[in-house]
Amino acid sequence: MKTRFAPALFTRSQSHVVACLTSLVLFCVLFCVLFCGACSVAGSAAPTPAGAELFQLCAQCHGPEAGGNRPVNAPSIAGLPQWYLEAQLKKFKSGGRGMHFDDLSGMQMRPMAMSLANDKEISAIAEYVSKLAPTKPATQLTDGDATRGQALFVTCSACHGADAAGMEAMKAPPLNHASDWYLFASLGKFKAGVRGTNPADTSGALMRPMALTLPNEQAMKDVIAYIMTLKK
Amino acid sequence: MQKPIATLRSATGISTGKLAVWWVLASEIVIFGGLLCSYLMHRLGHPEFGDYAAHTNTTLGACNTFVLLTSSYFAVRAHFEAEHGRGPQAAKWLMATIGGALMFLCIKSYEWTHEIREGFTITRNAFWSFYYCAAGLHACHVIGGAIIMGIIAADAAKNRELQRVELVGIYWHFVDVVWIFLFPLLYIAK
Amino acid sequence: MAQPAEEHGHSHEGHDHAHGDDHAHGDHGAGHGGHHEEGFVKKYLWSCDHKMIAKQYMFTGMFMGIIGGFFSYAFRMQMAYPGHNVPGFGVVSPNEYNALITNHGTIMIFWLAMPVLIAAFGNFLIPLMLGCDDMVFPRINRLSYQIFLLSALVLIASWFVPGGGFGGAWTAYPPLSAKAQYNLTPLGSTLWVIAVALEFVAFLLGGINFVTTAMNSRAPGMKMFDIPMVVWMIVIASILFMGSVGPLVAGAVMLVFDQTVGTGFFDPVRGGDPILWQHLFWFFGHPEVYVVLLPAVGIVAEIITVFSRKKLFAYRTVLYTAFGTGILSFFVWAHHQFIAGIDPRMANVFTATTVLISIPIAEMMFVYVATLYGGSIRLTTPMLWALAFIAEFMIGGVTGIFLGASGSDIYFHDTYFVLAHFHYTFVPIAVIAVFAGFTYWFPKMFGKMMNETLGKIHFWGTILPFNGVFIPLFITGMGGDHRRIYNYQNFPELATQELANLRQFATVSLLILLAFQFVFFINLIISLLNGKAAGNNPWRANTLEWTTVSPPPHGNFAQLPTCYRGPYEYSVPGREEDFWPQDQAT
Amino acid sequence: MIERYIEQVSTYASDIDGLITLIGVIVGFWFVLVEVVFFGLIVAFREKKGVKAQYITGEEKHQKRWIGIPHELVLLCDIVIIIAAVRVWVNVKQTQPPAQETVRIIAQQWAWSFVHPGPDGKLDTADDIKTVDELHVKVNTVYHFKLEARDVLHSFSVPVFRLKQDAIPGRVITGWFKAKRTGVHDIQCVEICGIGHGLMPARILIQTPEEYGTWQAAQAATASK
Repeated sequence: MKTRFAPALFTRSQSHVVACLTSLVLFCVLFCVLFCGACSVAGSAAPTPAGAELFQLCAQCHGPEAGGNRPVNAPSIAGLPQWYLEAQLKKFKSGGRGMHFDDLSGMQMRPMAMSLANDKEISAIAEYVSKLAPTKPATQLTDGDATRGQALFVTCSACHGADAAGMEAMKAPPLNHASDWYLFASLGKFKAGVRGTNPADTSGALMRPMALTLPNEQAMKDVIAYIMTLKK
Repeated sequence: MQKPIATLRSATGISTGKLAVWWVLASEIVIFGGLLCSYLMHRLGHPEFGDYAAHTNTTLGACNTFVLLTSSYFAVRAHFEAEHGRGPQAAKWLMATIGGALMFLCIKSYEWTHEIREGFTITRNAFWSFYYCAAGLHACHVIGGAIIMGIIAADAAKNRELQRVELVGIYWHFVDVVWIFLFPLLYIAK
Repeated sequence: MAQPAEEHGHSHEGHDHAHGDDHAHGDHGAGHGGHHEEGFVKKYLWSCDHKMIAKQYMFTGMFMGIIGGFFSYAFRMQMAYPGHNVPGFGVVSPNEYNALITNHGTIMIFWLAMPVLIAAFGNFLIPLMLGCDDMVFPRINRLSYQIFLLSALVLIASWFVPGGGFGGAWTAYPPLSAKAQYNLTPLGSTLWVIAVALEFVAFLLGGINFVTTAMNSRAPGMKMFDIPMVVWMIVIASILFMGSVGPLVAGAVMLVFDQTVGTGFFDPVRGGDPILWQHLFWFFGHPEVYVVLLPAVGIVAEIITVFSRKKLFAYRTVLYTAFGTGILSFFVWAHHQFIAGIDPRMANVFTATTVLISIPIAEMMFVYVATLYGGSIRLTTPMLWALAFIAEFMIGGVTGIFLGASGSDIYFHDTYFVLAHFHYTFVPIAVIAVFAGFTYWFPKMFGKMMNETLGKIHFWGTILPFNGVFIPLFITGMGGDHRRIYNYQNFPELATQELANLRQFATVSLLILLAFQFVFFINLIISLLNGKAAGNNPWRANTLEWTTVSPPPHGNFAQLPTCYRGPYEYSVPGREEDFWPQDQAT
Repeated sequence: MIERYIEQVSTYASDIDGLITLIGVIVGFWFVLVEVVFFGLIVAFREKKGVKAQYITGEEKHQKRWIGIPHELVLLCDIVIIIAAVRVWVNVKQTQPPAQETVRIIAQQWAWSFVHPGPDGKLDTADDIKTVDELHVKVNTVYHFKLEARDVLHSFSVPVFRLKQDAIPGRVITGWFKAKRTGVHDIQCVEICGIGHGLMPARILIQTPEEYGTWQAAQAATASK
């Protein structure tokens, strides 16, 4: 036990030298790979991720099938047309929507749209969502009268179509797969001027006077009850 | 599994098992302490808790206090018998203690059924949340203690590991003391 | 140097002695007298032997540490190159970013620092250093590890449930953590709380074992002040843990009820109070810092005394400062909440206690520096790590003053300054001290020496980039960068090129740091396979673990030792040898 | 030293920066001292052939002095720091100069809403001006803010003001600031508040009274339309 330990450490056996060298070479290779990877990432512009990858964030609220989630104010968006999704995402991003003091759920959505870096990402995600199979959200409003609603719907059908399938030319989205609570909330927002009053929201401005033609909440519920009967 | 020599040493003069039980109790005290302090802070900030507490059944709570104290006495008897090396007797007293625990749980579940039926569920308000949470945590300790006592009683009946009778007794007194804090805080302070 | 054959002989002799000396081993001894014949499961997975449990903790902790390190890689890449595809991970979305930072913090503190520093070193060292054959409750010890393993599995499971892993930061402030409607991870957040609670149970069981063993099972002759510092520190840390974790256990129960049953403990609308959680959390959370710090300084005490061949300067002072720190640490928690809406007058009290805690810690550092005076310092790998601990931890210590002082905390709270500060305390603790301890006790654990050259490469490759990661973050913090922001593009004042450059510098440093960890694993593997036999006492140290063979057999000692003196009698005048093992009568 | 990295725009920013500098000098001194001694000792006492380490217990009086004296000096420094910190804290958080204007700040997942008093100068009247993610204030005016949260914890932070205050659902927390220079700056949320935490930017526009008046009139005009 009287031997000093230092020599024992510094006189390495042959095998140790070999092992050391191999491991160092291995390390250098790994290091270079990592470093070059980082540099290549640093040098390039951010590529546009696939729609499915971007949709992960949306799925947190809208659900993995984009079928909506009432408690977090997330409507069903699966299968909405790409043009409409793109227009809304752009509006949210630029502040045309979700910037009104009383639009609490819009304010939840706006930052999510702001997380999208550019128009390419918006297109990618809109395309992905538009291709999801439309869901059939459960009816949650029960006290609407569809027959009375049918009469009121005549006004709507001018733009949204008799089957509520929407018309791109009129910038009218389809309503036949929407969640009824969401339609109700949106009509309320249009009526109260929470939506459709922002100067940047030109298509919303078209909808606002239409919503004002509905005299009261019951009328809103009636017309929504009728729209729900159009659900396929 | 034989005990290592480490377990048999006793540098402090207290047996290892007893020392460990005291440490268990120390950490339990902090757990219940945290819960009760949280409750007290709420209680002091919300005078309306007094009105909610009026819906608790003080008589049954008092009954339960009595049951637990009696079972603690049985645990003392069990310890006494174990000290004198009379394992089977100690086991009998332990069974009596378990009987007390079961009675406590029966009364408790009767109480809870009633309260829940009257609409005082855990989600009703903060008082009832604390009520079920604190009493529930305590009840878990009662159940755990009863199971441990069952195991120890089975050993003691064969005159094995008699020192454990005292250890579970210490634990049981602790469970009792916790209830003595819970009872006035949840039932009486109106 | 002991030859392998000789070792074998030793271990046999050991068992014979154990049988002869002690009836407790008795007939059972025959069963594991041939412990090498035990089945794989019994030996490696279901063992009650404290050394095996220590290794289980060590490697589970290291495995979790690798995951935590990978997480840091993913989110640092996102910080430096926002929106880019992170190689090996993919694009980091805001929700993933939150889950990554949350789980990085949780893992590094609860599943790396705690298991490795307290459980692994505690399990390995306490019985060996105290001169006994095992922990006092070997089966509880095994149970503790099993619960810990279960908690790790629950945590890992929480990342793969629908909705993803919990993303409410490791502090889990309600109402965000309490309602799925807010955190959007109904299953992830519940599993996260359950994992943390299970982990607490595991360490409570372990802590009771450690404290009881240290109190009761010391070798004959070992007085209070003959206990090696690392054992003291682990014991004090265990007591601190037991004393502080209770309220958070209660809090975790309440939080789980809030999440699953729908109670309103932390919901202001229903009579609850969100601040309550912060008190419960930080009442534990601040002592927790010292829970992991103390074992680390204990490890450092062992190493610097051995490699400077010096007695520890003022042993009792170190002990008293540890007690002082422990007690004071219960009265500082609200400095995490200066701006959290507590009564502003309370901040004055907590500023005083927080700044005053610098005294015992500073004193401890002074003692360590003073220990080096007059020494014969040998810069081996473990010594380098230990010295680096002192040098780096000092940066963490002094920057803490800025945050403990209420006035300056108004600005620094939740900026990258805080982040850099606590990484300068936690990295020395959970990385530097762990490597110090691991390289120092590796010969005892596995009977082989580690390769010094690779060890030194690994050391410099970790220390230099470590400073490269966090010094820039001090500066971004001073510039107003706040924490937990996945992308600064929407904050014009933070999206400047200068700050972006600093963030990239930090990230590149991190990549270098992570790359150098491969050297460690290579070193580990070649040393295990091909290392030089260590012999009983390669470092010529005094403490009792070095008096038995390496690795120690089941039962640890051929003959349980008797202790004659303190652990740090190095270079005693008048002795030919410069060390004096605790078990040598003369 | 902070002002080199970020502007000082509120009246108390310089107090806080001064405190940070003071602490920086004190702890910097100790840090450099200890590190110099530390590395000096490592270099001076490297292992030399034939030289044995000294046997120093550190338990004797003349040895303990080496720890004791710095210990007392550290205590002295601590007291200086505590006094300085408390003074700043009391100025910024504990005392509030009388308000000239009051605004309401409401945090929610994941946006800031602001209620400015209308032309009548009072909050919670019909002519209030409500905005999202944009706070308008007058320069050189003592503002009180009433901070609320709608859902989870948030934290209102204006780095150039050195101002930070958590918003807690169910409570209204009052604080104050006085901007001393015009400009447009960031408002940040510094308490994690969910997946949109990193996307919760707002801007504070510090304007001259004239500019502010113009803005107020324009807002009142759109509201009445």
